[in-house]
Amino acid sequence: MSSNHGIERHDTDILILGTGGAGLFAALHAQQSAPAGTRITIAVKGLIGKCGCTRMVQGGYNVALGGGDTVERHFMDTIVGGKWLPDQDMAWKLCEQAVVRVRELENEVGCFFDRNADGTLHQKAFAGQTADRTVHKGDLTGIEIINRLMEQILSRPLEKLQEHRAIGLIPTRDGASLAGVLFIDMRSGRFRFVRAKTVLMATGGGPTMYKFHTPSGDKTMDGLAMALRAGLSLRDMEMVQFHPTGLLAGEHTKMTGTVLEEGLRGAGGQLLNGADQRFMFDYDAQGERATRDVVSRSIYAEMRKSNVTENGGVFISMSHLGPENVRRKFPGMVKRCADSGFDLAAGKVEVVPTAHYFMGGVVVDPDTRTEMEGLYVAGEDAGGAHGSNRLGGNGVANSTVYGGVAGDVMGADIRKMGALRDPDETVLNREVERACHPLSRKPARIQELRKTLQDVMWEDVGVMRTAPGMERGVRRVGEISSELMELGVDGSNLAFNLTWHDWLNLRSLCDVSEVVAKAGLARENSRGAHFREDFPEAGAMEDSYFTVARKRGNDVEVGREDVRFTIVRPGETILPEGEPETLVEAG
Amino acid sequence: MLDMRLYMLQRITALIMAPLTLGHIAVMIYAIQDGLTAAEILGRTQGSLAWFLFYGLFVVAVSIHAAIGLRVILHETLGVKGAALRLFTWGVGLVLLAMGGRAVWAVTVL
Amino acid sequence: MIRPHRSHPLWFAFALHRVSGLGLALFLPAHFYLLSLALTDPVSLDSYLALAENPLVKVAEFGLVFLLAVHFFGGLRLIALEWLPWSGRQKSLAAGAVAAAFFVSGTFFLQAV
Amino acid sequence: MFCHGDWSTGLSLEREELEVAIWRGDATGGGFEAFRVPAQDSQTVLDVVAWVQQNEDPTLSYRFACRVGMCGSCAMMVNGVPRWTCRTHVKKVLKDKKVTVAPLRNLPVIKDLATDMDPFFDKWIKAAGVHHPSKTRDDPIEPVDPSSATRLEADTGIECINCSVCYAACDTVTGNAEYLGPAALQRAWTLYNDAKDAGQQTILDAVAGNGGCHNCHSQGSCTLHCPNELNPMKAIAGLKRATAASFFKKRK
Ligand SMILES: Cc1cc2nc3c(=O)[nH]c(=O)nc-3n(C[C@H](O)[C@H](O)[C@H](O)COP(=O)(O)OP(=O)(O)OC[C@H]3O[C@@H](n4cnc5c(N)ncnc54)[C@H](O)[C@@H]3O)c2cc1C
Ligand code: HEM
Ligand code: SF4
Ligand code: F3S
Ligand code: FES
Repeated sequence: MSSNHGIERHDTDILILGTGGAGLFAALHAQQSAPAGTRITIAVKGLIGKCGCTRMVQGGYNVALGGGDTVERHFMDTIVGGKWLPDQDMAWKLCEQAVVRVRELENEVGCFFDRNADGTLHQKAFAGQTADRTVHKGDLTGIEIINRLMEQILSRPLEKLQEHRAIGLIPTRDGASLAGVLFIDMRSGRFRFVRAKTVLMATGGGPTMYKFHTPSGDKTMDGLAMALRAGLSLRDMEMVQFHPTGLLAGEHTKMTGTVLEEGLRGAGGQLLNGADQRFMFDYDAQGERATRDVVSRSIYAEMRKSNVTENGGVFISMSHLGPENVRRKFPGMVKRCADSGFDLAAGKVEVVPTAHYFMGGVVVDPDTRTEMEGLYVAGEDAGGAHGSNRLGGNGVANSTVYGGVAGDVMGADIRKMGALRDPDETVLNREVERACHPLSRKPARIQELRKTLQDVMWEDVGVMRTAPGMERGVRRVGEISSELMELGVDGSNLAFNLTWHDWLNLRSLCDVSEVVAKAGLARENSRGAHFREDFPEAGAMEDSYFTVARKRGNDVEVGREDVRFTIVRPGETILPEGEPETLVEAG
Repeated sequence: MLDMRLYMLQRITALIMAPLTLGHIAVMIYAIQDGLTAAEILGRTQGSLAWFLFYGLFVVAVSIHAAIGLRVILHETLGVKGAALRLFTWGVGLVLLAMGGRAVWAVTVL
Repeated sequence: MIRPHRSHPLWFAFALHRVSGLGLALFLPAHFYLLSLALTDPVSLDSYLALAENPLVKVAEFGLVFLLAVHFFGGLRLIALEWLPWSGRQKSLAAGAVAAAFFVSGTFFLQAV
Repeated sequence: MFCHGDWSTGLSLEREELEVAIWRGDATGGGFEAFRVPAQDSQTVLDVVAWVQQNEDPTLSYRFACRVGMCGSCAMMVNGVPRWTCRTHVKKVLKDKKVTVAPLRNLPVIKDLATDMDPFFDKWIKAAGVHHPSKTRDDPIEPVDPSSATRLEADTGIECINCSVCYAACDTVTGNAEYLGPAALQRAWTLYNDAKDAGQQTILDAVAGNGGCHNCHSQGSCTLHCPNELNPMKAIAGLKRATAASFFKKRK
């Protein structure tokens, strides 16, 4: 089959995959830092700026801008929130550079974040923060950030490859460096190979292999699956963050899993089980206001006890706060629920924990470089900055900070790089073959198998984990993976063939799911998002380790590496003596 | 297609015509009460500089206004553009101006 | 055919403005021609004017005045919309413009009969 | 029209079904095809389209991303009206259990329900819809009074998700290829009112050209159909007022 597909080839200097916060910032900075005449190409699975999760950011952007708050404090919150697992140098750079990035967003890119009456930026505190730190634009912060970045990119003379799906990182013959990236031009269905001196991978991870998930539909772990095949090391792969309140509206609708915002609980929203009883206080003294992981686990526990609603979740109820009040305070959320047929203001809405963010990712240094020359990784695809838990508001800070860093570094590195590198044609052909695999098999329904994978991951590698469960998970994922290889896709017309892409999506998800389950087995304690019923203790912080997975031959190997406390050691702080523990007023 | 200049011309001519139209309708309502005759019309208007200016201004304004208006309609419904569209606009404007001018001349000067 | 995305008051106001503008523009040359007959042939102008007694023509006249009035008020609404501080009541204003046009042309019609 | 029944899939017969007509084709033309889709309690138009692709016709093309009304990539003509399909409950649009779905108007079709949105974004940029910076990352963040008149005005248009629904609703766009369209002009107006933007004259120049704000006939379909309840008609009126004011000023 593959030989029938001529591969279109072309060259560029800097290639960027993805147009989330990381990809767009990288393009912007690369353009500012690269020598004149450098060709920059941005390629994306959807439309520029109209896919990915940065756009979906609601709550906001963490940045320490004074008023008592400091970069040190932001850093400490990030380390403590990540349960001492973050790479400290990355976390530090994240907090430090966020200050610059937010000024850049406001002053150069043109974002407008909400102001206080005196004209200064309004900042609020998400759970787990000890200062009012999160800047935002209402509860649609991501739209503001991405729209403004998108305009910047659209107005610049970059090469734009829209609806181009990256399917393989193609190394040089010796395997040490990256030669370029293989794509499917989704609109025509043809293959395209783009050589580049430097490539930024910013495809944004996205744990969409779970039955309930929040990320954008285009995100299916393609990046991490490609990195895995290319032999790169992935860290913290067991760390999947669940958001406690995803909308539950039945299996047949894409609305299911989408986020009902955190603020609802903060404002006094109550969680009720199927018998209409509040249950959060049975699990935690903070009740509904406990942190994301605690609430998610509590809901999950309630679901296990079968104290559930019709669709198998729990309710969130706001009506006791007064429907009018709720409508005024959460207009966006109320309207969204109403569009979907639910009355958030006066009724109850079914919710369920939903997979939200993937802390794991490619091992990178604080300059976004990877082990492979020419490959850079930033944003949700990169591991390390968050450790076991990402603080609300640190996600978009991370993607914009490191996207910018990647752009700067690529722009500088390219000066030292000579000619474009030639690809290993065998790998190139193998990748084409891989993608064409289903086209020669009997067409079947892909979606059902994806549902099966999502059930398996939810049941066996979900909110609460055990060794037997995850072992079963590994086995079942393996079965699904093999079954997928038997499912075919009607290849009579490859132009905009979504079903083909569904197959490829599921391929990536299977590959990465296996790693998630195996990494979960390798971590024999409970930290942040990873909770083991058979190892409920966090373990000594001093002995913290992170998991590193990589592919050897056909097997995924997971090892452990000690966390290096390069800036602060457990039990210590870098805040000056006498600093209060928190600057956030209770209540 | 419609730039600032044409837009302003169309709006300004509309504003010029507004009071004139009002005046015209008022006169008509008054005049029509006991039937119209040529002599009556002419008797009122002929030799009057005021009526000459009144209708003269109207004709100039309406020629510009209608020419631009028809230009927009032609472009949007038939996709005519470029030189053909410019030609059409000028043509309509000049024809209206000529015919209107003749009418005003007829009723007010002669 | 009115397509579904068009069926709302402001679109109708637009259509009415366009149709009336077009109607007036087509009528205007005829009107000018008639008046210039005064120059060459007052008699036949009179015979045309006599036609005006015909009820059918009266209705046509009403239509014409209605077009002018509807275009006039509609046009003023548009200019107000564009140049005066924004008013959220565009639908009411559009309806008002049509009502005013009916009023004026109705008055004209009643005077004429 | 031919009909793909789903009897073969063994769905229970008592389940209600929707009759869905979906436009199939590409840039060279096409027409409607009929499908039967099982009705569900919570079901959006996007769900209906996805069901057809996943169960009946795997070659059906469409576009979506966020599924919650944030990305603006899922808009289609539903019963002849442009809508965001991920946030349109089928119950809202069903007529006798029937619904038709077609690609967004006024944009070139790529395939089936997916359109090429490039012209929409090209015009966005052409309308100077890009921030014109007055400061750099080394400067402090500018204090802006959130209750100032200009900020309030800018805020009214800022939540645009560039879904192109307004663009599809506007007949002026249909007739006038150069017309920048409601969303792009609204963006220009928002920037014009942004205290931080240094490009006021650039914006006025950009919107006063051939395809600029003066082509709008205040049809109001943009405002009526905008899923986020924004008001491009008002924004465009603002631009007309601002350009007219500067026109008179310059003459003086
Ligand atoms: C609903 C929701 C709410 C959130 N709220 C917040 C918040 O309030 N605060 C916060 O800090 N964080 C929040 N986050 C997390 C935050 O959105 C992410 O951490 C961050 O935006 C990731 O940025 P990114 O650039 O790495 O990836 P993304 O923005 O997801 O972009 C990934 C890009 O890669 C493209 N892509 C994917 N696969 C391929 C491929 N194979 N080929 C080519 N391109 C590809 C995608 O289409 C997309 O353009 C939220 C996330 C979600 C889902
Ligand atoms: C009497 C006062 C008048 C006013 C206030 C007025 C106002 C306007 C305005 C504001 C427009 C622009 C509409 C738009 O762009 O959407 C317009 C268009 C137009 N006018 Fe007038 N007008 C008047 C008289 C006339 C007359 C007497 C004629 C006929 C000869 C006429 C013919 C037209 C035409 C053909 C259009 C174009 C319609 C369109 O674009 O849809 N107008 N008018
Ligand atoms: S103005 Fe409304 S309809 Fe138009 S693109 Fe923006 S959000 Fe969509
Ligand atoms: S629909 Fe079109 S004509 Fe103007 S008011 Fe809206 S842009
Ligand atoms: S899918 Fe994003 S707006 Fe509908």
